[in-house]
Amino acid sequence: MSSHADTHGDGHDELGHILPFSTYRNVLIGLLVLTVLTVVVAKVDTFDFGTLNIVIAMIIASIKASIVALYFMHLKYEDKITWLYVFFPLLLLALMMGLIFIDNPLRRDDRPVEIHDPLAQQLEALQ
Amino acid sequence: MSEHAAAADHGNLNYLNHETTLWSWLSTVDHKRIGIMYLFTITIFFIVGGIAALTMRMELASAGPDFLTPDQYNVLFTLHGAIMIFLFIVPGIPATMGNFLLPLMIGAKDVAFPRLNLLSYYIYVVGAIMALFALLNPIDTGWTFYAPYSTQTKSAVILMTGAAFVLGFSSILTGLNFVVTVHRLRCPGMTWDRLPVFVWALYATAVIQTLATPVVGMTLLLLIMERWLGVGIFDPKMGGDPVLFEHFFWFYSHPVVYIMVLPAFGVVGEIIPVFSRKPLFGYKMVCYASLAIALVGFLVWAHHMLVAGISDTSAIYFSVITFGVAIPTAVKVFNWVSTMYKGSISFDTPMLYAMAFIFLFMIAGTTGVYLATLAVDVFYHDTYFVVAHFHYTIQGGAVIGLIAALHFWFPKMTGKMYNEHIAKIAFVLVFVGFNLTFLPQFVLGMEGMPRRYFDYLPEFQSMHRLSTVGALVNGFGYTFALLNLLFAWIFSKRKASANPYHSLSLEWQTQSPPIHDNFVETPTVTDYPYGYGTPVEGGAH
Amino acid sequence: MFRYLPEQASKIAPSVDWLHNWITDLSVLFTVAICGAMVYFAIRYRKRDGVDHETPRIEGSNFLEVVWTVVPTLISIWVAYYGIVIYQDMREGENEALVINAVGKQWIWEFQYENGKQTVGEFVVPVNRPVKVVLTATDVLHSFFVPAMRIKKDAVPGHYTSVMFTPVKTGTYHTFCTEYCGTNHSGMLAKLNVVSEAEYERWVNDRSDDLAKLSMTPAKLGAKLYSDKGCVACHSLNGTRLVGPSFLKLYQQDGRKLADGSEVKFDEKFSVEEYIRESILHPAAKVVESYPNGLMPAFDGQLSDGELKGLIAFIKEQDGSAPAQEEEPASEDMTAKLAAMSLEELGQFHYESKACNGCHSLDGSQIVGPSFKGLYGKKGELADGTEYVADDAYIQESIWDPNAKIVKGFQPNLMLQTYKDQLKERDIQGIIAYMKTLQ
Amino acid sequence: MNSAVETIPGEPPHAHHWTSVNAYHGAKLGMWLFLATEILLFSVLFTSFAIYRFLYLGEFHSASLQLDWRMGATNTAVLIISSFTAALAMDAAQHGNNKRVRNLLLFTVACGGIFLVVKYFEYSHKYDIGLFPGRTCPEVHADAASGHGDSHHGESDHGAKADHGGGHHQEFCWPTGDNALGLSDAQKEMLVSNNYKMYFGLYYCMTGLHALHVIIGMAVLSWVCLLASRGRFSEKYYTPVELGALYWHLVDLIWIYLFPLLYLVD
Repeated sequence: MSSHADTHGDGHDELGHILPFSTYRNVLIGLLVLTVLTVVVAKVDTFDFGTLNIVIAMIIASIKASIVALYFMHLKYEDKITWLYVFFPLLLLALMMGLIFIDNPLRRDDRPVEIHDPLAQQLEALQ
Repeated sequence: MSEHAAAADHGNLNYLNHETTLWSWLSTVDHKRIGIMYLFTITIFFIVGGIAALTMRMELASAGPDFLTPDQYNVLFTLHGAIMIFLFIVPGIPATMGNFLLPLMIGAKDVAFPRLNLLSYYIYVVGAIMALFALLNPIDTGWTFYAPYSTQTKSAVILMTGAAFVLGFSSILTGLNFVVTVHRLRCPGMTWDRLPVFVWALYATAVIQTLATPVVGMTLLLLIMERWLGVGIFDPKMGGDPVLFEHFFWFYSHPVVYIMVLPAFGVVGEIIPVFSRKPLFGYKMVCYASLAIALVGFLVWAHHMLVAGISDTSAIYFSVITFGVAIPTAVKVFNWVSTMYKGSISFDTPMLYAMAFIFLFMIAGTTGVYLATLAVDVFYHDTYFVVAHFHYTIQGGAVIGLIAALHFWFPKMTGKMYNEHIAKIAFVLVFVGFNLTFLPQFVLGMEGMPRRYFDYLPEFQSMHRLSTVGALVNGFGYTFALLNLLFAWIFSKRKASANPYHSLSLEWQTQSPPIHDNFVETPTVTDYPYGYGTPVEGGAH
Repeated sequence: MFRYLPEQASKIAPSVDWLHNWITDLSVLFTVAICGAMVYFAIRYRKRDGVDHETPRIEGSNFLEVVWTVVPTLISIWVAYYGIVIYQDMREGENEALVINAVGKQWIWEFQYENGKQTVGEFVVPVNRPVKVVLTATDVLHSFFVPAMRIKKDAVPGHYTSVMFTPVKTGTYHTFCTEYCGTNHSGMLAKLNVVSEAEYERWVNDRSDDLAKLSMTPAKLGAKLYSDKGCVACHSLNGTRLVGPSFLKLYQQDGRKLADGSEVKFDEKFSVEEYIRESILHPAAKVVESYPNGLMPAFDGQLSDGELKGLIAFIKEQDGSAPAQEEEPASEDMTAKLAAMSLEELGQFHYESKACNGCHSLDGSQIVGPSFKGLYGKKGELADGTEYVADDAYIQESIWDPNAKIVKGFQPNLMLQTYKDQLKERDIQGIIAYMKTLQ
Repeated sequence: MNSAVETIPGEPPHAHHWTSVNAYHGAKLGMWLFLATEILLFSVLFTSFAIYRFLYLGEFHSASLQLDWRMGATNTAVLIISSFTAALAMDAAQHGNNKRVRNLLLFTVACGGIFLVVKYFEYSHKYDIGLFPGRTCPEVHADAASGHGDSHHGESDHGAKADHGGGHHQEFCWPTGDNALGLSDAQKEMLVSNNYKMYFGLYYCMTGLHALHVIIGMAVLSWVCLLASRGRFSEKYYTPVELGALYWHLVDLIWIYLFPLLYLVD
């Protein structure tokens, strides 16, 4: 958790990292292509993988998200602490989802007892 | 020993008297003044919450309705819970002592974002005003706002949940501020393994504050949308699942109990070495235990829901993983007690409170084991055993920690000394009153009395009477202790020296009360702040 | 540690208590050891005569750290393991268990058996046979807790949850609601009666009250509810004013003056029938002028639609034409039956049929009058400060002339004055005998 | 404010408690932490969506057909382009070109505006056909109008025929007062016949909260744009531009996940 190298001011004293225009352009093209890809995979029926659809859609979205984070947000050139505070919330999200998914779907399927009441009809009429 | 120049005394110019207009206080960005403002504000809410608690105890003294109707009682326990948690103990130590001491302890002039610090105080004040309005139109859902009842009841749920939402932001911004401060503003030489254990505890608390509070913020927002627009996420009639509200609520509300108690661990970790004149035993383990508690704290939330109809798989998982949180806490307690071995122990009030903390937290910790064990929790869940357990952890832990901190750093904050004898008498009252209030409630829990009961069967009568007497003694003890400090600050003539307890920690090296910029010039640190006693061969840390 | 846990009435209870006592012993051991060490260090190494003596700079020992991490971990694993094993044992014998449906609704527990028998606030199970209670709720979260059986599970609206236990001792056990559910959360109690197998079979198949309900016209059902639910205690039929307005000619009114000065008219928009229905379900809605508010319990959620129709039909009948619904002249078989009863049964019969249950509870809680539990032989203070001893003479006088001695904290002229001619010498002895059984 | 913050164009504000470089890195760490809290804020919604999609697969499937994926796709493209221009704005700020920063940020804010306009059309279209949050509680009992969506997850077929008395089974009720909003019969029919459970409750929460964040992002970028037009930034000081851009990228990131989840999956 605590990096001893992370003393005060940790080394690089100039400000943020500067990227060439080409990087930004490539990232933009990449994002647009991936968007088209994800729409095609979802809408064109030849690619229907049933329940796998959502997994593919999430993978594509995660690729897009990581490109944006790494290059547009300069996460690639940040120090270790920033990386930590990006991955820790994602871990918490996965944790929250995971532990709720081992609760809700696996609940005991209790059913009330079937009622066979000879007096049912008359009581219903009275009700 | 940090060998920067001794604190050159600036005459008597310090953060309190270098500007004394009201506007200079309300618009200050000095972390010390913000800490003091927080202190007075949360004490008001401590009193309000305490009055609610005493009224309930009066009602519960005898079976059958005495002077309250069931609805009034339900409103009272809701307000007691909500005010004590959201308005007193969550800001509690981090906002008051944390704000005041963090920059001093790491040798900084102020927190990372001073103006953001003032903004979070004012967000807290807005939230507090909303909560005061909630006092007027009552809310009777309990501080947990559980879903189907809170979406159906006629009482003003939106007001109090809105207040909690706003207070959550103040907590997030304070946490964010502290994390950046500890990373970026440590003075030269102050590496991570030379940080005082109170700063480690504050750092772990700040991580939880920043990362857990948004979840409850969103959950309360969904509850407000549920009541207002009927989006149906928690409404069983529309397919929603009330247990899902419990999951999201406790995802925050378990880490929040570590927000409350971790700073208190830090305070005890500071006090014991100073009054035993001995280095803190296993300094590294105590620091890493704070972080371990913070991290594992995120994994265990559903042990509050073991009988809420969750699947057996998750009940087993949460029961087992909860023991994972108990281990680091036990390690801390072992280390504190070992610190006192072969020390030169003096019994000033802070030390008495610290020792009382250890005893009370042993009871709190061990009763937690009952509630973590699956088979026993089925019996004890939502009974008075749980009420007694969490009062031992929150009141026995965090509140005693806050009062210990107030006494220990009182000379540093005010430059004066409080009356030692009155403080000790108040300590005895608090200690006796607290135990007399909550030990009978353990017995009530064993007898199977459920919590949040307005009226109870006659066989629970005697324990409730004992508990009410204890509550009165406890309430009197707190007022006695706080008034003693208040009068000492206003009337006491005895000037406190810069370092009355000869502590090695950085905040005691500057004058007390400290100047506006904390240190004449930024100190450099060469050793960790617990270098007491003469070195022995095997003592390398 | 001392014995506070409730009696062990289910098969799982002994093992839960075994684990509970193991944790207690470990907790006491660790607390005493650590706090003892602390106090010993504090005294042994205290600062003597104001001067700090020399202290060694011990900064830690890795060996100790390992020891007090491993030891608590091992204990935790052991305790957690047994916690899980015993938790799973609670589900033993699930397939041949007797299944009962329990529905929690705001402030009552409703039970339903396979043969259609429904009860409220009380359910009966056979001893030594696994029982599975399937829980649900209709409005908010409730929680089904039987301390003696060491079981608890939340009743979640919209979902089914279940709880299982095997009773091993006959008797009556408390059942609580432990999930906060509103105003009367503390009153949402139920009774679990564990009886022998034969007794259980008799009770389950005894559908006499359902049969009785079927054979009645709505008005007769209303009359039965009028006494069963305790209306008789506050609403007379002969016009005399008691706690509440009399039912005589109530249905024929065209309007009511209310306590807040407003006037409510009965017309096709708001008929008298709706007024009566609303006043039964939510009495505080329209309190009639000069009558106390807050005394009548809200029957919302406690009366089915059919029962409400019956009560309204019964009140409609009180138009003064039919003779005031006195206790039917004791037909021959009735007096014979009463004479054949033992004193205690006679007392219990009167307790239920004369609507004492409306105001005097059996479990110590105060409704309108003092609870019968523990009343016989009780010494106490009257409203005028004098002492009283609840002996036979006092009880007989209090029944025949209630206003003679009013106990401190209770209000006069609430109790019916008409018992003097309904309850004779032997009936009073019966009531006293019944009270004695309620110590 | 008594802390000495003189603003010399191009120079970082003087702060007495830390150096300007440290202030830059501190501000960025603070911003990343704030983005972490935003991610966690949305994580509650993503988890709710995931769990209810798992439980009510059929309803969510039939409900998501109601959304117009073409509008969603255009919105995604708009946000990606605006994210691109925000990144270029930060790059321009790093080179101290205030005018270029202003123009690029204006374009980004304009893209945000387009996004909101498209969102407005989507919402109003849904409003017209009766799909909106809130409760309509027509007396029609759910059984009579059980959803035609084939909800193969065993929630609608109940074991007990006459289960324990009263409104316990999954009675569908979308309650906003009978005609408080002037419901036409067509709208009421749409609501009751399609057992949409809370798909649209979640839809409006997620897209509504995201739209709110777009508005906040636009406000922040407009303020930064104002500063840039006054030439406030230089190579040595461009922190506000970077923080504004970071926030905008987060808003885009969240939409990148929302778009496939809500619009595409079937």
